[in-house]
Amino acid sequence: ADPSGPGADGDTTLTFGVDGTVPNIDPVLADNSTVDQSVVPMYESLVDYDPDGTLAGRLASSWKVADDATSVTFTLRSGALFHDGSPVTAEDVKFTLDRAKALGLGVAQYLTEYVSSEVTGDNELTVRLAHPSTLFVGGLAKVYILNSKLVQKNAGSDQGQAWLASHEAGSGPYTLKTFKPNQQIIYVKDADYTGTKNPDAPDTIVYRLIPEDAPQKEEMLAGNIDVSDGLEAGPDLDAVLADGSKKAVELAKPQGIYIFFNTQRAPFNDPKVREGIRLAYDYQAHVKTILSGHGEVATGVVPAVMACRPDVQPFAQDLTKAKELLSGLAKSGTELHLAYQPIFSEMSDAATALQSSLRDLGVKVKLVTTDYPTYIEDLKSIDKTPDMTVVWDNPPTPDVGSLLSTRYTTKYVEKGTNFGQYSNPAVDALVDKAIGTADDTERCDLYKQAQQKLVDDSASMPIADEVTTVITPKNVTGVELYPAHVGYMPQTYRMSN
Amino acid sequence: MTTVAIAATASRPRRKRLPVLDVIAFGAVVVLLAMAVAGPWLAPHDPYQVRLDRALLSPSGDHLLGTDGLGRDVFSRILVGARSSIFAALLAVSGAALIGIVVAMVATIGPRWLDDVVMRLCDITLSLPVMVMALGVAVALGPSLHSAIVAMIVAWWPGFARLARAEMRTVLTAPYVEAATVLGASRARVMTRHVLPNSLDGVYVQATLEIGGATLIMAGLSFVGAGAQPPSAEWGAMVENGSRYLSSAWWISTFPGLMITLTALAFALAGDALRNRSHPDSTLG
Amino acid sequence: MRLDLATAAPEAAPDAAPRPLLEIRGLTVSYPGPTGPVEIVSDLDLTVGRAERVAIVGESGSGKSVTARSLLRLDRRATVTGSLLLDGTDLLALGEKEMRSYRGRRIALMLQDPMTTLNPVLTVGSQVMEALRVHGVGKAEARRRAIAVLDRLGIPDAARRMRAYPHEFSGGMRQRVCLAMAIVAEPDLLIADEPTTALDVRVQEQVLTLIDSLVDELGMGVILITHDLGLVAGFAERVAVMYAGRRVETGAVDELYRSPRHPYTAGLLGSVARVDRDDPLRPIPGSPVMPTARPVGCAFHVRCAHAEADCGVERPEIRLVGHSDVACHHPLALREGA
Amino acid sequence: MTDQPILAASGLTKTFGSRRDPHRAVDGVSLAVHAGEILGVVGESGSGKSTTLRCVVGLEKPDAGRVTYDGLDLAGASRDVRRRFRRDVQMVFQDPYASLNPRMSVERIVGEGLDIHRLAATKQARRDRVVEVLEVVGLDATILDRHPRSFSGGQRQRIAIARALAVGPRVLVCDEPVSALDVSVQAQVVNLLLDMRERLGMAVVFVAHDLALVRHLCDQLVVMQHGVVVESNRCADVFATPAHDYTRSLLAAIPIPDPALDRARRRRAAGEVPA
Amino acid sequence: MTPKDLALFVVRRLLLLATTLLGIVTIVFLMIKAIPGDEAQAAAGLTASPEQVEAVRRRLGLDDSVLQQYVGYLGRLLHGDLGNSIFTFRPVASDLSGLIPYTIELVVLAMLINVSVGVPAGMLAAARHRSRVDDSVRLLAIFCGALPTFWLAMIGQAVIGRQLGLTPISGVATIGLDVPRRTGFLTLDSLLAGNVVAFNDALAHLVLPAAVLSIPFMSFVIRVVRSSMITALEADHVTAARAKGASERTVLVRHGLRNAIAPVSTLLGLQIGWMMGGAVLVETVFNRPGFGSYLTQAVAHKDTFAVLGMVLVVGVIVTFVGLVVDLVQLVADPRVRLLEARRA
Ligand SMILES: Nc1ncnc2c1ncn2[C@@H]1O[C@H](COP(=O)(O)OP(=O)(O)OP(=O)(O)O)[C@@H](O)[C@H]1O
Ligand SMILES: Nc1ncnc2c1ncn2[C@@H]1O[C@H](COP(=O)(O)OP(=O)(O)OP(=O)(O)O)[C@@H](O)[C@H]1O
Ligand SMILES: [Mg+2]
Ligand SMILES: [Mg+2]
Repeated sequence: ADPSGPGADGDTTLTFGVDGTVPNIDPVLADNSTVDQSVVPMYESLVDYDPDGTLAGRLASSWKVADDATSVTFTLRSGALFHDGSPVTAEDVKFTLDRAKALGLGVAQYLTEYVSSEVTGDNELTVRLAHPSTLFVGGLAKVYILNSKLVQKNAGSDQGQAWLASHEAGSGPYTLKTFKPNQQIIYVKDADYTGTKNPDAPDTIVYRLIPEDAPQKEEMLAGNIDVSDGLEAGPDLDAVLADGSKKAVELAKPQGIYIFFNTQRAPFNDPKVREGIRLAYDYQAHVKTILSGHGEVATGVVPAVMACRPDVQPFAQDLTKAKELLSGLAKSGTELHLAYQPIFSEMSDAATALQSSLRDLGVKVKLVTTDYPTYIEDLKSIDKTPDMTVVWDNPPTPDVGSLLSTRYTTKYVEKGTNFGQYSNPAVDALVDKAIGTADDTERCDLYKQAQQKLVDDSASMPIADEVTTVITPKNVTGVELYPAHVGYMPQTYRMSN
Repeated sequence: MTTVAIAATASRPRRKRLPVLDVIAFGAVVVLLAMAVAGPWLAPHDPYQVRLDRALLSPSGDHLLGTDGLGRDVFSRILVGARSSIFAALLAVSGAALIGIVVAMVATIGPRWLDDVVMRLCDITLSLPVMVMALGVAVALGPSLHSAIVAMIVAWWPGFARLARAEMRTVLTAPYVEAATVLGASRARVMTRHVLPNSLDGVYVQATLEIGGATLIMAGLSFVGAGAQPPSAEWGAMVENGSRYLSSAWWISTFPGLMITLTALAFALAGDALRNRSHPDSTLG
Repeated sequence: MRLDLATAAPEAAPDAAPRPLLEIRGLTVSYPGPTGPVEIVSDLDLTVGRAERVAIVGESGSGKSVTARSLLRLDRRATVTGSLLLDGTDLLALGEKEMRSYRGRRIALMLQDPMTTLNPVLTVGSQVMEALRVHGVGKAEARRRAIAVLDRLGIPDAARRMRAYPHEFSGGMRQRVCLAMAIVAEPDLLIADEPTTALDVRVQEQVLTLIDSLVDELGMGVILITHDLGLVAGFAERVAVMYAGRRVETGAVDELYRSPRHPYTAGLLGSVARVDRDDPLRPIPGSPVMPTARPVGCAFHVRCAHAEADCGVERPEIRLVGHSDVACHHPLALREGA
Repeated sequence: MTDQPILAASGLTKTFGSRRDPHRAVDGVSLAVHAGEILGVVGESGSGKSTTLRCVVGLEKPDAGRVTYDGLDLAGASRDVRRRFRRDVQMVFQDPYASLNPRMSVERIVGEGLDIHRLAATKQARRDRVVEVLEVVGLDATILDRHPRSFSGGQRQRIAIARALAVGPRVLVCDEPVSALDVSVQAQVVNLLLDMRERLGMAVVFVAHDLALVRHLCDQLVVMQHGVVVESNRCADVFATPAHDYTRSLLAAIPIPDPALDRARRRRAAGEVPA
Repeated sequence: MTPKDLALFVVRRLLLLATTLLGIVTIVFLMIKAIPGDEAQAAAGLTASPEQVEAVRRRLGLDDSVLQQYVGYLGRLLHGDLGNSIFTFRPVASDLSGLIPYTIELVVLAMLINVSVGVPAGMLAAARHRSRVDDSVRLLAIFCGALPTFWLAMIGQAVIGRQLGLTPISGVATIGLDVPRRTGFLTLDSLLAGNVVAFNDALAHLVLPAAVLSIPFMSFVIRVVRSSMITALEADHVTAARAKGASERTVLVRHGLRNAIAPVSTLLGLQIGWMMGGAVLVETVFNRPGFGSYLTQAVAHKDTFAVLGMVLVVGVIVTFVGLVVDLVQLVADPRVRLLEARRA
């Protein structure tokens, strides 16, 4: 079978191996990157970041942030249609935002400042915010606009959750053909799509959802999958590339692996101890071995692909200094808990490797398992927050401010997003100021200062920035990273014959 | 009345030669147990030492069975892992057997209603597959080898309880038990001297047979992440950890997989041999 | 009492051939043991005539059942040598398939325990019919004959009881069903292996009486196997006594009871309490010897009150003493008066 | 022989089965045994012989009726009396293979009663007593350390009797002690029982199928049918002048080890009941 | 056994079943209570606001006494409400009803393979008792029982699926082959739709996982069939049958297998439940949707209600299978009928 080539009737199909589970395609859950890549072909958001990092309109043709930054007015692209042929209106936008806020789920986390919308015309609405925020608009990149009439028609008392779990109500370039939870999703190109058309995009997109490593790899090796990001460098990858029909594209992701400390509690309330741990880890080897070369050593508290970063040297191991800094900890005999999520092998590998390095320095570490929901729950109390946690982090939006404020400011301590329960008035001040600053350069500068402070204080331990290797057929181009979406963006792929 | 001389011809069972297979099985069990005890001292490398620079080395003189994704020596990990893998199974099975025996005793001596309640409880527990039960316990207690052991004890005691109870009931009606009662033996004496020693054969055999199964289930639990956790060298966890490298570094998961099979096989054969000796061909299995 | 059994016995030849029905010569049966084959039955000779009742008597383990099974060649693991002539045909020379056609039809076997001889999960009727069905008798015909036999054996309402399961029958009725299974195909020879051991005296009596009447009606030969000499006195015409897998004495029943020649036979008789006399019991000391652990010489000499030195050395051959065949170096003298 | 029986039961009733389908195994059975006397109980299979015995020795709790020991009703008896009863009334079972604990040595089996009733002060005293009773039943001291599996049925039954004898009982209750044994060995055990009655003056209750044997052994006889005693008399009288039809039919079915007599008996019987 | 007795038996079994189910429910309820963490939070989802959590708490009656809660829980169960999954954001009951057919299909086929290989193999060993054939079958059985399922699955996938290309590697159906979902059983639905290609495809996807799943279970079947057949064949009625002149085939089937039905059917009944456990591993490796993979995910995400809902459902299925086994035995084995009649 060669579904990548033109079909009998000249149609093109591209089959993706998706590494994760999608039980539900309600776009309100798009904060989960697997769900995001599953809904992104079918829906449009108001705005999105382009690969170069600029925020551009999608359903919104323009928007205007009020001077006090407490409201934003959006104008919608005219002529935009949902798949059932009805026009996209400001009412739909209001419905979508209100629904997410009411559900308090998923992308609602980007709408914390959202208060209400006021529809001022078919194509225009004004959104009110609780506090001045320059981050709000960027956060809308993953808020997909729903066809309100269609949803309401099918909604029960549950805001349409049950119906949207397996149906779509979008205006994107693809329509849903079949959805089998956790198995497969098939999309077909919508001939009537009203946005920027990509004529070379595949006519049919197939997602095969294969969460386990082994079958994913077997299917890839057997040639049953066209596109995959699940293969590590090594013999498997070589084998796939060997017959010359495939190529590999490396994409830097706005995602990194970190270790966060519970900075509110001994021993990690002492920056020296945090630094000691930081110096004990072998970053180079992590990238080379654990990531099989697919990544870069971290160079700051935010991933390297983001804008507004200070110049920071890559982190490096220094065992002598680490030993010195950790001697007190080693002598005390305290056993530290290091939490990780066992379903992700990179995390368990990193945890194991750190444990081993620290053991050599006389520091006892016990590995404890957690899972993301529990971790977030535990973060709501300093007492429950583990001593150390290894975790993947990607910024809520590609705007560096979103990451700095939710991860490192006092406001978010015990709120479930400040992973280190980090509290530093100086950082708070810088970040708050930046968020309220409309001027780009000035804001950027403030962000850089804040980041430098975080690095100097060893507020967290960034290990590596990740890179995905996407394998595609040779004839596929346009594989690029859209910073708000860490997964596939198949509608942007172009196939040539 | 003449005293009858008891001739040596009285049918004393001739000692049978041990079949080769049985010898091998018992030998393998002994070796495995020795490994479980002495593994850490035999390991040529530190099994927990992460050496990222030596990851994925294929088997060689220095690393007999190669290294894993974090550069740890697979051979050393297998040796050390014997302890958690085998002891966990032993612990689970002996715990379940012990609880089963105690419960069976209570049910046997106790009043009728207690017996009914206990047996109902057994039925209920038996209707939940071990794997499902274990995953449930893993959620309750958090995934770890300990939870896996607890889960298996929870899931398996009823099997032993039923077996022991059935045997105890049979033994309880045996004439020699009634003879003891007629002699005036107390209930406690009857239970401890007569019933208990004569009703546990089946339980021992069953326990030996189950150890192999327990190893497999433990490994399965680790495989789905509900058993032993890193950096443990438990074999199931090792297989899981190595499954990513199956086509590139086959040795990481193949050898622990083989060890699991070997262990299960050895204990199953040993149990089978035991059973054949105690009562050939008469029970399940 | 009318018999409806005639249909399947074409070769019941009444022309009183001089040849006995069954002639066993040098029957030896051995089983594989842990250290090589073990001889369980050795060198057994026995003849059974038409309409003759022969009893084989011996204590537990003396090889009676092994003998019975080997006559039908039922045990694949057993090595059977010698010759077994049924009406002149050597059964040991038959192929397995031919042998199968003999079983049930020419020689039938009836076993000891009625509860275990009947398959608990099959109806009584189907088990009786099976004995005919396996020899190619049609279903309806088999059914008719099965009912006839059960009826003949005194099962009330036989047609209806065909559908019953063994556990729904009393011990005595079960025993009749076993007998029915054995005789429904009208065999020439019936071997009954302790058919009454597990039964009460009254039922035991009934079963023997039934067999008796069948011999008279069908002219079949019977080998009755038992451990109780008392049981067969009034039943058998000839008795063979076995000890440790060997025949020790054979004789006509009156002769043998009145004046046993082998000390073992005498011992057995002395052990049986008599309801008509007050003689004290004179048990044989010690316990029976298994064929697997036969002492050298005469197997009985370790328990024998008359044993002399040569008994522990050389095995006595069978020889004719008076009217009996006896294997003893020092046979007892003829008893007076009896 | 005194007038007061050592052990007596009156009106014993025992019902098995469910409430919807009750099965009365023993129905108002009474019997009594005096010192030095052998009481036989006969009846066909399922007639309630074993159940009666089990009620008498206390292995089964009767639904009605009482058991008296030395004239004392056991139901209301003091602990002391009950303990004495436990010591003085012993039982021998039918199956010689199942009635000995396979894990105990002969010494422990036979000595168990001594331990329970604290009848031996020292280990040596215990051993001496064990050897003594073993000799009574015709076994010797060389078997003390052996386990039951290495004995034949007859030897086992002797060991079982020795176990009962060890505590010096006054009544021995035997439930078909010889049915499972070879004819030659049966006679040995029967002679042993007779011998013990002679030597120890013990009372024996003897259940059996074999009427000829019972006639040979017993002084008194109880005939049971369907859980009811149909006849109870001196043994010789029962055989001489059976009062009940059932008894008569039983007697008629007893084979005689004499060809001529037995043939005659069979002819007589055949004339009566072909059932 | 009269029809009335049979009816009585069924009624009694159903009552027993009810108590078992109640027991399972109680255990599940106690587990929910025992698991640390806030139930209302779990039910509402972790991202729910405090007000939402409180609303859920009130709705589920979690502010009542434990006894009231228990009653309430039973009430909700009666309406098929197993709570909501925090992972799929859907009612657990509807998640499960969509997934269980996949697992049942897998288990049924595995059972078929299990029986059609295990029973003849066990019979063969019993028929050739103490011969070399017997020894090899026994050894093979033990070996089958010593293979870790997940390991076998991985190897099967790589070798049979990929290298030999004999079966599909993972999943339940080839992409694009769709049939209308009526029963939820893919094989059945494709037959209903008259789509042979889809049926073959669904079957092809089932074969390897089912075979892998069945292998360890076969080990038990072989051993139990073998030993109960040996016991059955040693019985006197087998000698009697041979003495009638019955052929070995008749003896083996009519007198051996027939009498071994009780232990074998008991085992097979139990195995259905165990297989549901085994499916956890097989479905994970073969990327099949179903009950097993749902369970592992639920465990990984600490999805309390999903896990417990599943425990409940498996318990129910196993209990019902037990009832069926009892009925089969009742029909096949008059001894059981007798026992039941006595107990009545
Ligand atoms: N299949 C067999 N394999 C090996 N030995 C056997 C086999 N069957 C019987 N034997 C042995 O042969 C001897 C005689 O057995 P058999 O069953 O013929 O005795 P029996 O005279 O019928 O005794 P019983 O009165 O107990 O039925 C016994 O020692 C027994 O152990
Ligand atoms: N524990 C029991 N439960 C149910 N029924 C029983 C029990 N014990 C005995 N019976 C029944 O009571 C009746 C009498 O049995 P019992 O054993 O006393 O007879 P028996 O005269 O000793 O017979 P046998 O000669 O066969 O030993 C039988 O029908 C038997 O089935
Ligand atoms: Mg026999
Ligand atoms: Mg009895």
